[in-house]
Amino acid sequence: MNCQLAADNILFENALYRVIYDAVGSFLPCWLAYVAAGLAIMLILVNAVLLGAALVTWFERRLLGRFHNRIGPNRWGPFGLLQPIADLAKLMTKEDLIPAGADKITFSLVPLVMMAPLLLMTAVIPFSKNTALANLNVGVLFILAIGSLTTVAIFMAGWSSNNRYALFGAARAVAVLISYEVPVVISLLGVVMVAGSMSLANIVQAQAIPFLLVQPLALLIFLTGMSAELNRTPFDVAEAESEIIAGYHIEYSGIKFALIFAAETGAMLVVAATIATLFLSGWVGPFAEYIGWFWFLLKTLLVLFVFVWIRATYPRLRVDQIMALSWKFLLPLSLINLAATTLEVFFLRDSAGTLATIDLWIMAGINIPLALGCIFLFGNLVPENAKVLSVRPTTVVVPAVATVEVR
Amino acid sequence: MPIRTEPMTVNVGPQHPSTHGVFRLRITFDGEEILEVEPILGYLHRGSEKLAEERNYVQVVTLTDRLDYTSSMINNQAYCLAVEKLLGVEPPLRAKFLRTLVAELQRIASHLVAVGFFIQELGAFGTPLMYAFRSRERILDLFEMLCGARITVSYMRPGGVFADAPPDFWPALTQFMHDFAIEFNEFEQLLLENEILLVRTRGVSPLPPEMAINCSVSGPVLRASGVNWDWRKMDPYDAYDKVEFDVPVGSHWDNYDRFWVRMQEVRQSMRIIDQCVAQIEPGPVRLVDLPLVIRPEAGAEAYGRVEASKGELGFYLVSDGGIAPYRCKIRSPSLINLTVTEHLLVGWKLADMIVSLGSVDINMGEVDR
Amino acid sequence: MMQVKALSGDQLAERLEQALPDSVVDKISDEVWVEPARIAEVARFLKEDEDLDFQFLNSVSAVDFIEYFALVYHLTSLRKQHTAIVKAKVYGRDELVVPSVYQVWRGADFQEREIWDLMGIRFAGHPNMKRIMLWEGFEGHPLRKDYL
Amino acid sequence: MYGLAMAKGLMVTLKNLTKKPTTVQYPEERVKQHPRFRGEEFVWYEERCTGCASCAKYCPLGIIKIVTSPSETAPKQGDKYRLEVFDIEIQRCMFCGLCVEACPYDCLFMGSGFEQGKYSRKDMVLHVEDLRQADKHPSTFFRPQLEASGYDPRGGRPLNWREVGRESWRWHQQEKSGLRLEHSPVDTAGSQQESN
Repeated sequence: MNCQLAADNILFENALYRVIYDAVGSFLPCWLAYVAAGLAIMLILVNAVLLGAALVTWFERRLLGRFHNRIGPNRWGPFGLLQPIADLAKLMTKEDLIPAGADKITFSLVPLVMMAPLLLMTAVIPFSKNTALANLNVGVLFILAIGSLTTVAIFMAGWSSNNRYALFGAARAVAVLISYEVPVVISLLGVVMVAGSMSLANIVQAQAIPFLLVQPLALLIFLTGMSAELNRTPFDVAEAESEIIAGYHIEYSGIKFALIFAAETGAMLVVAATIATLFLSGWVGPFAEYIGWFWFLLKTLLVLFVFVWIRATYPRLRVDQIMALSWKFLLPLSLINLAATTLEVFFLRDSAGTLATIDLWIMAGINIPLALGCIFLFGNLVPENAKVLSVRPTTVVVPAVATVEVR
Repeated sequence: MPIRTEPMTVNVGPQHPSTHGVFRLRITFDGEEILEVEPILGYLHRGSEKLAEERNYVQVVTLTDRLDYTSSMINNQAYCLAVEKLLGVEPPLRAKFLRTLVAELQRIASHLVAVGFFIQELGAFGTPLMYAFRSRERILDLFEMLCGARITVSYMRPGGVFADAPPDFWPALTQFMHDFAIEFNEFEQLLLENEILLVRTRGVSPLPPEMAINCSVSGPVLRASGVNWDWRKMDPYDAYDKVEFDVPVGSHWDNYDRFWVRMQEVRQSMRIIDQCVAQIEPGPVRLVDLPLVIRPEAGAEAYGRVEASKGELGFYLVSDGGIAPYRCKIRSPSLINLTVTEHLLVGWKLADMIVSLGSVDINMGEVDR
Repeated sequence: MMQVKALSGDQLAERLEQALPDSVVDKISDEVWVEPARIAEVARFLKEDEDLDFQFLNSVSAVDFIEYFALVYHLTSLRKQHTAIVKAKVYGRDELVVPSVYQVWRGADFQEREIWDLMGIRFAGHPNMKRIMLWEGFEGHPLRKDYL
Repeated sequence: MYGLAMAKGLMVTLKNLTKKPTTVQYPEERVKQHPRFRGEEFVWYEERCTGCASCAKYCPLGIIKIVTSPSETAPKQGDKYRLEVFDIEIQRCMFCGLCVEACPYDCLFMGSGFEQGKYSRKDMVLHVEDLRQADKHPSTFFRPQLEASGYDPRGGRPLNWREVGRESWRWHQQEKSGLRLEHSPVDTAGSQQESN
């Protein structure tokens, strides 16, 4: 019997899925083949994400080491590539502690609740041409909606740990997320408008030139907002190592900590992949038909590099300053971006509602100066009292007596 | 109806990563804001003062290494000055220059640690700390050349230093000063004007000069509060009267100024080192007529002080004519600078608390002694 | 180049005798011994007097001389740039109470607590007279010469 | 302002990314150690030691234990005392080097190593036998004569007792047998000397 996938099925465009489906369908009933192929591809995806997360930890630690003028982990395997495995083995042999007074069920659920949205988010990302698990027509919305679910897990962790530092971390995480969701969503609206679709595959195809050039402000806002949502420096208040030690996951140990850690780095990977898809034209590149995954990986790595680079350079902001950055800087910027993009799309689109490549170039020509101008106007948000560097004496004067009259 | 809230008491330390050792603060928070602070000390109390009463005058030098372990050379210097005052002797000129030189090297090392950890506490993931330690390691290498140890140096003795610098020390020092000038420029570029750092530290936890003086605060913290007071200038010991340097003074009394003063002091230390290298002349480095076991006359007492990297470090020695000090009181700058903890922290946020504490730059080895 | 000069015991004693009669017990080359019960008074005078102006308390030490304890105050005036040493003899071994100079110089806070902790001299008027280095409930005062 | 200083910071870290690491892979490579390094593995030359216990008296922690008894061969062969015990409790040692400074006969030296981890505290005591049989790589700490000869303990050969002293061997032999003393050195009653 030979099963045929309906052309309007959500999985129809996934080439990998169809290969598996056809192979399994040759000896199984169609409905079973449908499920089996789905399970198989989920297995591949889950493992790919976990392995990817493991490699991201290696990549980050190694790169940070080099930024620090250190060597970084290099003992296990070639270039230390097996280091994540060694870490995992170590964490699995550790005692799995649940603190006294903790809410046991909530406490134990946290790693799962954290992991699930991360895996769901990968479902819509096109790794190569026609290789997204599901080419959802609301892909962008899906990513934004599912991505924010992680905060629920963070708050669960903070609340159930029965630890005051964890509570601090959880409260901070929720506050940051609420502030940053708004500009992030608005910034992506511009991208969606230019592409004319919410499906990630269509957005990739719409990028005749990368949206990095067309929507620079949106990229800035999205990158910043996602750094905040991922708890990355300079917005890592939720797990500020030097202040609240590890924030919400202070009480986690053993395999639970490993899962939380994997979820965090996995989320970074997924966000990097999203940025690569939305702004760096995803898998598009020379010979994209054959090595689209390579371009995709390269661009993801580039975004990851930027994340690590920023982490290696900047100190952390305070919670209230992070809020101020969101509401006073990113939100106006995202609204300006939205307005500008709306006008541009309105005037430049042709009768069918699509934009030609030349239109994109024109938009890039308008938007890049606009972005610089906006940053110039709004970027000087450093409070007045902080701007005293210029009036500071460059040479130090030594008066003969104490400069200050003592009461 | 307003939301009912209640304050929350949190123990920060003694195992907290940002309390510079085993320092504990019992803090009452209202949300993230600090209502009450109580510093609790003594987790590293080793009884140095009592131990000093059981050891002869030279052996106590090894104890001073362990007070502020990031500036052991300066501790050696303070103690040796006190003993010399007790005996009424002066070390040879070359020894004075060597002491000044290594004390300034140690000041650079100590300030690098202070600044590195200060930025670390601001949340930078190790990078400034690593760059600071990269330079500090070189200084410790120089110390290894001088005296065979890197941290617990025991380099100085009452009446000089124990041995002259080996011949390969001087080229290594020149090389280091050359490299460090470049590295420190880089360090300043990375930090000095960084907006995030400015936003986080400017105007936070100001310490007015009246308060600072009344609380006996000393060292960079006092100078950051706008008081121009440096014992190296005011009461020059060793070779400080033969070198020129400026005293950086803060204008806003806040966390950023405390950081800035330290950065500038590193620059001044570099100046002093260059002058020492230019002025040093061959000669003896230790008083030969001073026996290994020193016996000052009974009833003599002396208060020897230096401007250590953390502040005024003083040794108050009382002799009863025996081979060991009858009383050896250590006036440790870290402990007394902590007097202002409450003033610095109350009313500020949790994140600022850590930074303010880092800007005071305490060292538990010295606080608890 | 500045040079901080030490005030001689005579000068100090003269000033103190003028303002606070009978407060000075003895004077040696560069130190002055005062009545321990009036140490807070003396401290306030030393700080507030225009010519003396000892705003900065360097250190407070206690030395156990078996028959008495010596309290040693090292003072500095940042404006006048001179230093002084003020001492007080506290006789006895038990239940020693001396007025605290905390209200004059807050810098005495931890040092007075430390003296109480390690030497066993209590300071009346200190708001937080608890042990500092050792834990509450520790018996004895380790820096005393008879502690073993 | 406007994030320019922040961009400058990014450039600094990027520049450092391309630099060579300053750290080394410890067990395989090592940083160069100065000959003055005060290490473990004390070097002790029995031939030079008179058992005067200056080192034991001068040790701030009192971790050197010396027991001597009068030697039968004194004074002809040059040994006034025979050393029975010379133990260094190295687990409490803080490597201040004061014992080396105190030794008047150049017989005790700091070592040059630092990898003396042991599994039990009992093993951490350097007994007289260990000191006798150990490879002699003395550190040049407080020994100007070694420093002047350019000796490097990490790379160099072991030194024997004739090569390390300041004074002539002749002087040393006399000193050791007490011949330099004015009175007869035969009186050894009650000279069992013990320290710590």
